[in-house]
This record gives sequence, C-alpha cells and structure tokens, in this order.
Amino acid sequence: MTDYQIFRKSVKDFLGEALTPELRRAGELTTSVFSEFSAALAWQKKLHAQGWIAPDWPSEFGGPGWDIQQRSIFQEECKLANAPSVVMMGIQMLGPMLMHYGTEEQKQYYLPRMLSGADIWCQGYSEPGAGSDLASLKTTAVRDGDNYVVNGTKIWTSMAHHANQIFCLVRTDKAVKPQAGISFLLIDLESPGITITPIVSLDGQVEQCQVFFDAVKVPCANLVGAENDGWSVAKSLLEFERGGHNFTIDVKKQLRKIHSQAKLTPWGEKTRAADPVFQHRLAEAEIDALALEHTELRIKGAVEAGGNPGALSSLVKVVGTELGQRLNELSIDLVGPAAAPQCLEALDPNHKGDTPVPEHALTAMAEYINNRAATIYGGTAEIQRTIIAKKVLGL
Amino acid sequence: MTDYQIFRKSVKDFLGEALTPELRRAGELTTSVFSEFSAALAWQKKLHAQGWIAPDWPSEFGGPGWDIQQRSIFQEECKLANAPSVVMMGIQMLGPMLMHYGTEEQKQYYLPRMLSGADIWCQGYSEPGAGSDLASLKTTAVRDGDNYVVNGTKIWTSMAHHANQIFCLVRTDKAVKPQAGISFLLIDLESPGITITPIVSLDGQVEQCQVFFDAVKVPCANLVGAENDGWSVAKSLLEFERGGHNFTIDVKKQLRKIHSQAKLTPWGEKTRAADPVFQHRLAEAEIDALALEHTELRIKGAVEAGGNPGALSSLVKVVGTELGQRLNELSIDLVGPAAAPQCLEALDPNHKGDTPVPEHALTAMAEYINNRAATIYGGTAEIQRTIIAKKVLGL
Amino acid sequence: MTDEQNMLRDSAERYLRENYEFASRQNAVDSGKALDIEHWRAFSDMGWTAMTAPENADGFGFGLADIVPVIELFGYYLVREPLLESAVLAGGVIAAGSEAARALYLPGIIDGSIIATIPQRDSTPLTLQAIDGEDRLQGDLQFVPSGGTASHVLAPIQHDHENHWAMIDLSQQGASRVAYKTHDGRHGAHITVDLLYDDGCIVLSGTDADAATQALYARAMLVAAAEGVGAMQGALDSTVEYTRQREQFGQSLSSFQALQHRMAEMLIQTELARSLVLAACRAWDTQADNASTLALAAKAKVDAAARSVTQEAIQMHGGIATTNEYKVGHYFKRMALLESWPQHRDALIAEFIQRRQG
Amino acid sequence: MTDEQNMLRDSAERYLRENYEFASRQNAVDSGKALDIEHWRAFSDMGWTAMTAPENADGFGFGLADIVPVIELFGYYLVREPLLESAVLAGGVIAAGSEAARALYLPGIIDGSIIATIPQRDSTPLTLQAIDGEDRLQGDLQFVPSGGTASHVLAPIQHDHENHWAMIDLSQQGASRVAYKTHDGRHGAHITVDLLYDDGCIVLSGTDADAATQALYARAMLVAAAEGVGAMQGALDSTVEYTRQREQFGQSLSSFQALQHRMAEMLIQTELARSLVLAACRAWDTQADNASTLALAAKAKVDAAARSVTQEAIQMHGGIATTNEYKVGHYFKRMALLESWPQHRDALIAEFIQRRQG
Repeated sequence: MTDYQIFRKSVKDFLGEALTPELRRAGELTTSVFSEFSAALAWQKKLHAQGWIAPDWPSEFGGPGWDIQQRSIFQEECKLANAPSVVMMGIQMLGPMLMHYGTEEQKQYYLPRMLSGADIWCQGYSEPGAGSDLASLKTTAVRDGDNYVVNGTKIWTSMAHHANQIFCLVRTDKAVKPQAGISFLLIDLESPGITITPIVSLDGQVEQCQVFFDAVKVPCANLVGAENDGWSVAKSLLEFERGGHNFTIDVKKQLRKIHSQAKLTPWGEKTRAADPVFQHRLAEAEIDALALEHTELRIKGAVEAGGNPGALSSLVKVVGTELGQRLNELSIDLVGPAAAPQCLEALDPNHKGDTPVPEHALTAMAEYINNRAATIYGGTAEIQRTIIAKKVLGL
Repeated sequence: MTDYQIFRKSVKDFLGEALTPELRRAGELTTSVFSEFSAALAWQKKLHAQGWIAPDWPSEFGGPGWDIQQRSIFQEECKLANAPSVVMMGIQMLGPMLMHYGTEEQKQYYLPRMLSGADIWCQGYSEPGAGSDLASLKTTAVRDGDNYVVNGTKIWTSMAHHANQIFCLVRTDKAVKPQAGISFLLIDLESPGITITPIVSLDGQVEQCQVFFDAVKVPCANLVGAENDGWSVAKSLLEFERGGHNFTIDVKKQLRKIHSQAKLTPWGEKTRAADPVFQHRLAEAEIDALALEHTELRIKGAVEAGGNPGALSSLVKVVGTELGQRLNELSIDLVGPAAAPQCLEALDPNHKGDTPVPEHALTAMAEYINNRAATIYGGTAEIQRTIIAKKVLGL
Repeated sequence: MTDEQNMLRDSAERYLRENYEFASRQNAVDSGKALDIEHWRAFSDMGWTAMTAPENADGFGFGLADIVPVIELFGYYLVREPLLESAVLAGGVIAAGSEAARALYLPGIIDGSIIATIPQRDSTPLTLQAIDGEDRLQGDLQFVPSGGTASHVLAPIQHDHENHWAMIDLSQQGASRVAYKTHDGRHGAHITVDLLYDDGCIVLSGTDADAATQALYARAMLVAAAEGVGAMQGALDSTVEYTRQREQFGQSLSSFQALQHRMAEMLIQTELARSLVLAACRAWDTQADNASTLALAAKAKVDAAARSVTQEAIQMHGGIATTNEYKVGHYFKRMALLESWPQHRDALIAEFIQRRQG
Repeated sequence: MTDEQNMLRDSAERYLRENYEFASRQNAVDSGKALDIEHWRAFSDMGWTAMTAPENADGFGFGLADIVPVIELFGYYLVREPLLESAVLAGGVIAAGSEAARALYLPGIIDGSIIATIPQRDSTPLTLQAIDGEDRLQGDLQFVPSGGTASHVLAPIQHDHENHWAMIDLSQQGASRVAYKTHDGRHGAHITVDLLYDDGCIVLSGTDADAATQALYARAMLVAAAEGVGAMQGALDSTVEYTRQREQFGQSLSSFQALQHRMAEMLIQTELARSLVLAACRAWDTQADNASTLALAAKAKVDAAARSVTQEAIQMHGGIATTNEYKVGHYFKRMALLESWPQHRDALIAEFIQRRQG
C-alpha cells in the first residue's frame, strides 16, 4: 500500500468507529450544505478529539499537518460515509484570516474555541439590498471610547440561530469612497441589542437568519486588521471561500446516489438504469463531472506549486454549482410523483415513525429546492462569470 | 372539399405541371435561402405567367388576391414540392414599400419589372462596421443638380452579383443626429462607378457581395419618400422583413427530411429511427416546432384581425432561426463522417456525373454551415432579444 | 372570446387579485388546513365549479380553450384548492357518465359540496373481489394530488377485464388515507380502499370508461399545461418587476443586458408554451385528429419551459427568491410537482414519439 | 514539462505563428493542393514527425500528455497536413509492430517520405481471398480523412478470424482512390484496394493487432480532442479580440454584459475540456485502469463543448464570421468534422455508458 492508501484506510477505520448510526443518519438526511445542528456539533467534538477538525490549518494552530492529497482523501471519505457536515464558517473562513490578520490575543483566544466548537461562528457580510455588492453596505460602527457602537442589519447569515459569534463587515467611515471605509469586526451574538430572526427557506427549513444590531457595543479589541481596511481582509476571505470547496466530492456522491437509485426505479418493464434516454443524459453529466474533477486537480496542482487559483476558482464555483443542480434534476427525474410530499419532520434525524414517502424521494426534492441557492450564495453565477470575463479574458 | 382544399389542389396541380425535373432538382440542392440563380429566374417567369409571383401584393398591383390562409398554403406547397426559391428582395421587401412611399412614376415603372424579373433587386443597408446599427452608416449622397452623387460601400448585399438594381440607405445630411440625415435611394447597378465584389461564404458558395460606389450619379427622381426621411421608410421595411417569413414551413420540411433520413441511416443493428436517444432529441425539437407553428398562427390571426405583430415578429425570428439550426444539428447527427466532403460542384443543379458522397450528406453539412448566418442577418438574435426586452418587457 | 367568457375571466381576475394575494395564501398554507373554505365557497358562488359542466346540468358548457385564461390565472395566483381537478377533470368524467351518476354527483360538484380529485395516470386500478361472500372493492391509490383535500376520489376499477370509473366517498367506512403536505402548499394522500361494493358509485363502464380515461388524462395534461403557462407568466412578471426596482453597483438590475436577454428568453418560452397550449385545447374541444398528440406536446413543452423559466426567475431574483416568504420560488415548486402530473415527463415524450409515428 | 518538451512546444509555436498565418493557409487551400510540401518538410526537419516515435528508432519517445501543447497548436493554427495521423497514430501502430515493419516504415514516417493516414473506426476491414490461385487483398475504405493527401493508409485486414494491420502504399497498382475536398480544407478519399497480397505490408497480427486497434482509436480520440481544445482556444481568442475592436451603438461589443457572460462560458467550456483531455492523455500514457473510459469522456466533452464554443464564436462575430476569408468560421468547420472522427459522437457516449458500467 502506498502512504496514501494507508492514510485512506486510517480515515476509513476512524469513520467506521466514530460515526454512530445516529450521526450517519443525520448525514443521509442532509439536504443542504448544513446538517442538523446537534449532530453537526457532536461530530465536531469527535473530530476535535481526534485532532482532525481543521484539515487545512497549519499544525502550529491545531491542524493535522496533512498535505493537499490527504485533505482531499479525508473530505471524500467523510462525504461518502455520510458524516454530518460541520458548521465550518469559523474554521474554514475566519480561522485562516485570523492567522493572517489577527492580533496575538485574538489568535490565542478564538482559534482554540473555534476548533472545539465552544464558539460557533456565522458570517455577516450581506445586507438587504446589497447581496453581491458588498461595497454598498450600510451597517455602521461608530467609535465610542474603547468600543464601537454597531447599528444596522445583516441578512443570509447561515446558522446564526445556532451561532454565538459573528464576523462582520461594517462601515466605519462614510466620507471616503464606498470600499475604503469598511472594517472587519468580531461580535459576540449574546451582546445586548442583537436580535436574530430566522428565515424559512424555500424548502421549509431554517438555515439562514437576519441579524439586527441596535446600538450594540463591540470592544475595539475585536477589530481585525486596520480600521477601514476591512475590504482587503474580506477580499482575501472571499477568494478563500471560492477556492476552498471541493465540488467533485459532492458531485461524486450525487452520482453514486443516482446510479443506485436508477437501478431501483421501475421504468416500463425494466428500470431506469436500462432507459437509454436517461442514461445518455446521465452520461453527459458524468462526463462533465470528470471534467470538473480534473479541473479541480489541475488547480490543486497549481496551488501546490505555489500558484494562486485566482479566477479559476470562479470557474469551479460556476461549474460545480450548476452541475450540482443538473444532478438534482436527474434525481427528481427518477422520483417522479413521489417527490411531491414535503414531510419536513421526516428529515429530522431524531424523528421516529413512518413517513408516507420513500426517503430518497424526500431528500431528492428537498435538495432540488434547497440547492437553487448554490448559484446565488458565495457570489452568484453572474458575478463569477463577470469575474472570469474581467480577470481572465480582460474584457 | 372546402374552398381551401380546392385551392390546395389547384396549387398542387400547377406545381405538378410547371415544376420541371430540373427546377425540382434546383430546389432539392438548395442549401440556403437562395437557389441557383438561373433556376430561380426561370421559376419566377413561370409564376409570373401564372399570376402567382407576388402572393402578398394587392390585386391592383398584380397580386393574386389571396387571403392569408391561401398564401400560407401556396408557400407550403411550393416548399414541399422543392420549388426553387425566387429572389424576393424586390417583391417581398421593396415592392410593398414603394406602394406606400413611392411616386406614381416609381410604381408604374418598377413594380411590373419586379414581377416579371426584368429587374432583380438587392438590398443595400449594411456597411462594413455597421451591421445591426444602421444609424452609423457612412455612404453619402450629395445633391448635384438633378442627381445625387453617391460614394461609399455596402456589404452583405445578397445576390448583388445577379441583380441589376439596388435599394440603398444613404446619408444625405451629416449635420443632424445620426438617424435623421438618411435617405432612401433606388440605384441602377449598371451605373458607372459601381463595382461589385462577391464574398465567398463559409460554405464555399457566393450569395453575398460588397458593392462599392465611386461618384455614382443617381437621378433625384429615384429618391423614395422625402429626403432625410429614409429611416422611417427603412424601419417599416425592417418590420416587414421580420414579420414576413413563415418559419414553420421551413421547419416542417427539415423535419420531414430528418424523419425519412433517420429510417435510412444504419445504427447498430437497426436504424437511427429506432434509436431512443436520437428520437427523444428529435421529439423535443418537434414539440418546439409545434409551438412555433401555433405561435405563427396566433400572430397571423392577430394580423388578420387588424393588429400589428410588433415585437412578436422578433420572437418568431429568434425561435424560427434557432430551431432551424437545432434541426441542422440533428441532420448532421444522422450523417456522421459522410458530412466531411465539400464537393461544391455537386450542389450545382447543372452538374452531371458522380459525386463521392450521398447527396443528403452533402446538403446537410452545407446547410449546417450556411445556416449559421440565419441568426445574424435580418437583425441578430441579440438584437431581437433586446427588442423583446425593451418593447415587450419594457426594460 | 364571448361576453360570457370575458365575464368569467374578469371576475376570476378580480377575485383572485383582491382575495388571493400571496401573503394571505401563505397564511392559509401555514394554518395547516388543506382548503380555505371561504375561497372554496366563493369559487362555486361565482360559478367556476360549473365552467365546463354541460348546459343541461346548469353548467356553462365551456370548452377547455374557453377557460384557458382562467386556468392561467390559477397558475398565476398559485391557487391551491383543487377546483380544476374537481370541476373540470372529475366533473368531465361524470358529465360523460350515466344518468344516475350525473344526477348523483354533478350537483355536488357544482355547488361545491363535493371536492373530487383524480389519481395519477399510471395508478393501479382498484379491484372487485368476492371475499367471504361479499363483493369487496379494494386497492391503493398512491400519491393522489389533493388527496388530502378532497371529499371524493374518482377511481379506476378493473374487473373481469372491464374498466370502470367510480366516485369513492372518502368519508365512508373502508376508505382511508394517509395525508401529507406537498411542496406546493397542497395536501396529497395515499388512499386505501377496502369496502363493501355498492354499484351506485360507478360513473361509467366498458368502452365508455376507456374513452373517459383517454379524455381524462388528455384534459389533465391540458389543464396542468395551462396552469403552467400562468405560473411562468407570474415568474416572469415578478422577475421583471424585481429587477426593475433592485439596484446593484448603482444601476437597476434590469438594465444589465445579460439579464435582459435572459428575461426575453423567459418571455419567448412562455409565449411559445401559451400558443401551443391554446391550440391543443382548441384541438381537443373540436375533436381534431391530432388532439391527443397535441395534448402530449403541450404538456411536454410546458414541462421543459417551466423548469427553465422558474429556475431563471429564482436566479435573477437572487437570495430573496430562496426564502419561503417570497412568492417567486413557489412557482418553481408548483411546477416541479406539475412536471410529474398526470405522469412522468419523460414518459410523456416517449408516448408522443409513438403517437406521431403511428 | 521537461526542457525538451518546452523546446518542442516553443519551436512549434514560433514556426506556426510565423509561417502558418491564416491567409497563407487559405492560399494553400485555394491552390487545390492537398499538402503544402514546404510545411511538410519543415515539420519533419523540426522533428515533429518523431515526437512520439520510440527513442530506439530515433524518436523523442514522448507520451501523448507531453505533446498535448503541440497538438493544441495544430488546432489553434488550423494545420491541415495530416502530421498527427501519420506520425502519432499510424506511427504508433507501426512502433508496436514487427521488427520488419518498423524497419520498413518508421524511417519514412520520421523523414516525412511516408504520409500515412488511418480509416474510421467502424470501417469494414479488407479481406484476403484466393482468386484464380492468387491471394488478393480487397476492400473499400470509405471516408478516409486525409485519404487524398496520404501516401499510405494503415488498413485493417480480417482473415481467418484473425485481425491484422497493414500499410497499403497508395501509389501501387491495385490501390485506387476517389479524392475529394473536405470542409476543413483537407482532402479525404474513398480508397479501393484490389491487389496481389504480399505479406511485407503486414505491421502486426492477431492479439497484437487487437491491442493495437484499441490503442489506435483511443489515441485518435485523444489527439482529436486535444486538437479541439486548441481550436476552441482559437475561437475564443478571436472572439475576445474582435469584440474588443468592434464598436456598435458607440460602445465596443466586448463591453456588452450579455456577450461577456457568453465569452466567460466559452472559456469555462474550453478549460473544462482542456483539463479532461490532459488527464486522459496522462492516464493513457501511464496505462491507468480507466484510460479507455477517460479517452471516450475527453472526446465526448470536446465534441459537445466545441460545438457550442465555435457556434457562439460565429454568432458573436456576426456577419464577418460567415465569410470564408475570415478565420473563425474555419474552427467551426474543422470541429464539425472532428465530431465524427474517429467515430460518431453519439456512439462514443453509448460506449462510455457501457464501459463505466462494465
């Protein structure tokens, strides 16, 4: 066995042991980016105990010291084993940024709490009326002695109803041009003056919230980077967000489900696996999945060689999310009328009892609906294509 | 039989008699909007003798006095019988406009010659660097006594190498805003100072030309409408061009060919007509063809009731041409490697002798290539979508 | 259109605009009730339940083409009460049924006391068997749309190689259902029947039943297709309106050419579908030779167009459209369900291929 | 990439940029000659004919992945000489052949005196029969790409249930061809063989031939796919450049957002195809388990992407692109032909489905 094969086996062994049936079930019933919260937290604690909660972090901060290939293997095995998704806004997004821009105190206090799950972070960028256009944001932070006083509102803050911390972009100077007067603040969600309103998504579940700030006091020590320099902090983070996801793993899991489900789906006297029309459509998607996979590997190779993925991250985001949506369509093509029932309660891993509909049908439709958001959040498909046109094609 | 059935029979009878094998062959070998010119002219003379050359014209000017349904039947039967296409820029575009804007002298002189084929007209609108943007045209006409002196160049003038007349948009006033200083002129192509350069199209054939005007004298009597009012004349014509075509007939003919060819095309141990993947793709196109057909009928109904098709003409142009291109793809999907040979000579109806490739393969590929232009000329698909956005959606 | 049709359309438009705005529709959904009884009463008071009923049964005797504008409004306003299923679809079968069945069921359909639904086209028919000396009617109807809302289901029965359609009263003993909410704010159900057979429920039999089956599902396709056209129009209107108001980078979204072209394409697809649906309804009403083929084509066109139009609508709205409190996503969900009604979209095309060849 | 590979790529880029600009390529096409002999000599002088030949036969021994950049250039510059067919494809089979065959044909391939081509994958093999006491090799090879340009065709033979590959000298008596121009500026042919059999022409036989067939057509797919990536890149570059210069309504075309997004999509498709082609070539070179499946996938991806990319390129150029004197339409024509090489695009996907299941 190569080293990587040995590594893969060690991951499989760990998963085989640590993933209880309950946790697996939470993974199976995950129809969006997020798993049911209590399962996600339980899984975070297990990964933390194992030292594997932050695969991308350097060892000095608590990372496992894996190379890029090992991280990919770990991600893949977790996904295929139906491990729940951990709430990763802290570890995946804020963490690396704090390592770079944070003060020593910030690092020492926040990083360990991020890993252990003591702090659950959410991201406060978008505002009503300013989705992809961060420069137009209106939430203000005004210096008042050792504090900032924050007023305004943030929207699409995923998991805010489970989080206790939020990292925010706020306007600290209105006089300068829009992008220049923005700062980056860490805010305790338990501070007085904060209200969190859950937003019901189209699939009937709650993942996102609107967070209101009414004269919220935030210690100046919670500023990250220089005052009015939040834009460059945020930009580095946005790039990280775009480059950080491995879409191939999601896509492979979707394909695996579709294949196995097609074999079980009656179609005339045979099954859908024997329907040439469906198979042709599926094959076209599989070929695009291969193209995506090898594009991700190409980028990974370039990053390993010290390069910056740059606008290729935009390419992967567009292709990964749009292909995911095509696969959602193939999934509901398999389900047909069985996709109609909503039965939200049956998607809760703690639910006991019968549901009037096959589980794969329930999850397929919920995913189809939920996943429309994939081409919207984290920079819409339109924004990504504009980035490609400007930065790669120079238009 | 209903009156229309009787009418259809009379058209069929006429076609059965008048369409010689040579003319039919020219129709079969037509791979673009235009048939081989000598055949087109011969067919024009036969239709003229029958009184059927200008179905859309009022009887007073020499039209047959048909209603909209009869005109549609006539068009359809001609197409399905593989009649050659007549060069129609005069009769279909210029004629109706002269009836409206022309002087009595212009009508009396030009209209009969248009019908008989004594004059073959081409259209001089586009210029290099100003395709869909007519307001930017640069060809000038300067008054000099009883003449205009025309300088400049026109491009994409279809059939100019066979025509003896051209109707042109020229700039007669540079001082006013771009659209205001344009006039509409009729120019004899045999005038001194005119040079016609054929343009070889991507399929290797010549249909279009560039026409150069070097101090060409044009009698002022050849002005149509008022001086500097050419823009409104041209606009009425453009609308006519867009609304005037019946795409359903073309599409039905293409579908008929594809169906019969699919039955003859081996595929594994059966034929392509038994390939579910191909059939599914074809069925989707057929369903869109039905939607196009009934949209054209809806518009025709509205026009008959005295309405103006308006921006719905743009809709039909986009759908008709893009569907035509999809059908071209289905055609070459049937042909496979046999589509490679070019063999231009074999597309000439006067050609004798063998060709190393089945005729349907030859025409399928030539049409696929030639027809890329369909979404470009007569207002690009982009212009049409912009018109829809502005005029229908009010954006 | 005749005056009567115009009146019908206008009254429907007015009623729905004034009483069926999205927020109140969502309140009704959130209430957990399958049906808003006030709406339902209003529908029958305004005569909508009698639109296609024969004139000799106090109906208006409209053809499908006549009521396409009304059906489109049902799509546009996301009406969740199964009026079309009950009055047009089940009602159509009853109108073609025996005198007795007409007398028994049509008045209830028209006065709204009966709410009927119909099962998927490929449902397994109920069976009639002698068990312990009793004739028992038995079977399951799975995934019946609005099965949780209806008072009756029009059910297929197969017996002795003969087909029948019967009205099953869901409140009687021996008829049970497992109801569930559906993604479009309605209530579906699995219905189980195991009851003592009484032939009073039979609407029609034999070749009449076979003809009724053909007609029922062709009409179901047409009704769903017309509703889809209305939903697409709603999705388009919402997108145009939203992108006009919404500013990004200092410009209204609607001024971005890339979005303009995509909205133009939404319009194109909506109008193509509309033309075909209307033509297919006319063909059906006039019993044209190609009526069944056109019904398949119309439904298939709407399935394909609505998927892309409603997806595009969400994409162009952005985040707001992914919330349950905003209307536009509900068009997408409704169409995601209508795709499989009355049968799978891919099966529809397979049947189209067979028919237009044969 | 190694220095040797870089040198090869750079020299190819320089030569083609300086000597193969589009206008001179079209002059060569218009001259009616199947081949520009000066180019052909230069190709072999620069060692391109030896790129993949084994090192022990004076070749560079490059794998496919090593020469992908060069193949892309062939697509980018619309090279019409069948160098890849001769040196990489036929040459690859010969390199795997008998000592005698290698000695007989490889030097000619490398020095350019032999121009070999290969037939479509589904061509009917030639047959060997005793006629009047003579062993005659007979058959037709239809639609052979560059069959009008080649001096030899590498032909399949079936005899006694055994397969062989043979080099047929097209100048010998008994080998005839009907040549024709093809839409991509090349010269194809139908080749007819009826000649006295001499086993000197046999390159390999039996299981070796079967393996060679597999390898030949997988490599043909990969080479065509890599050429397609170059053509797509050419179509994209041309579109970006043209829309930058060209003004409409007072703005450069490239400033219209609708076009920007479509050009971004062209880039996306080109890069996806490029990644997959490169990976498939690497898999082939390293004899990975999934090498054949990846070759099918890579070719299928390029077929689909190139159709849309080259069509979009024409559409965004407008009228100018529909003329023969402008370059961009020629990418479209070349790709329209490569779609069916070495086999029908739909058959390719059917085979992909079988393989990835099996």
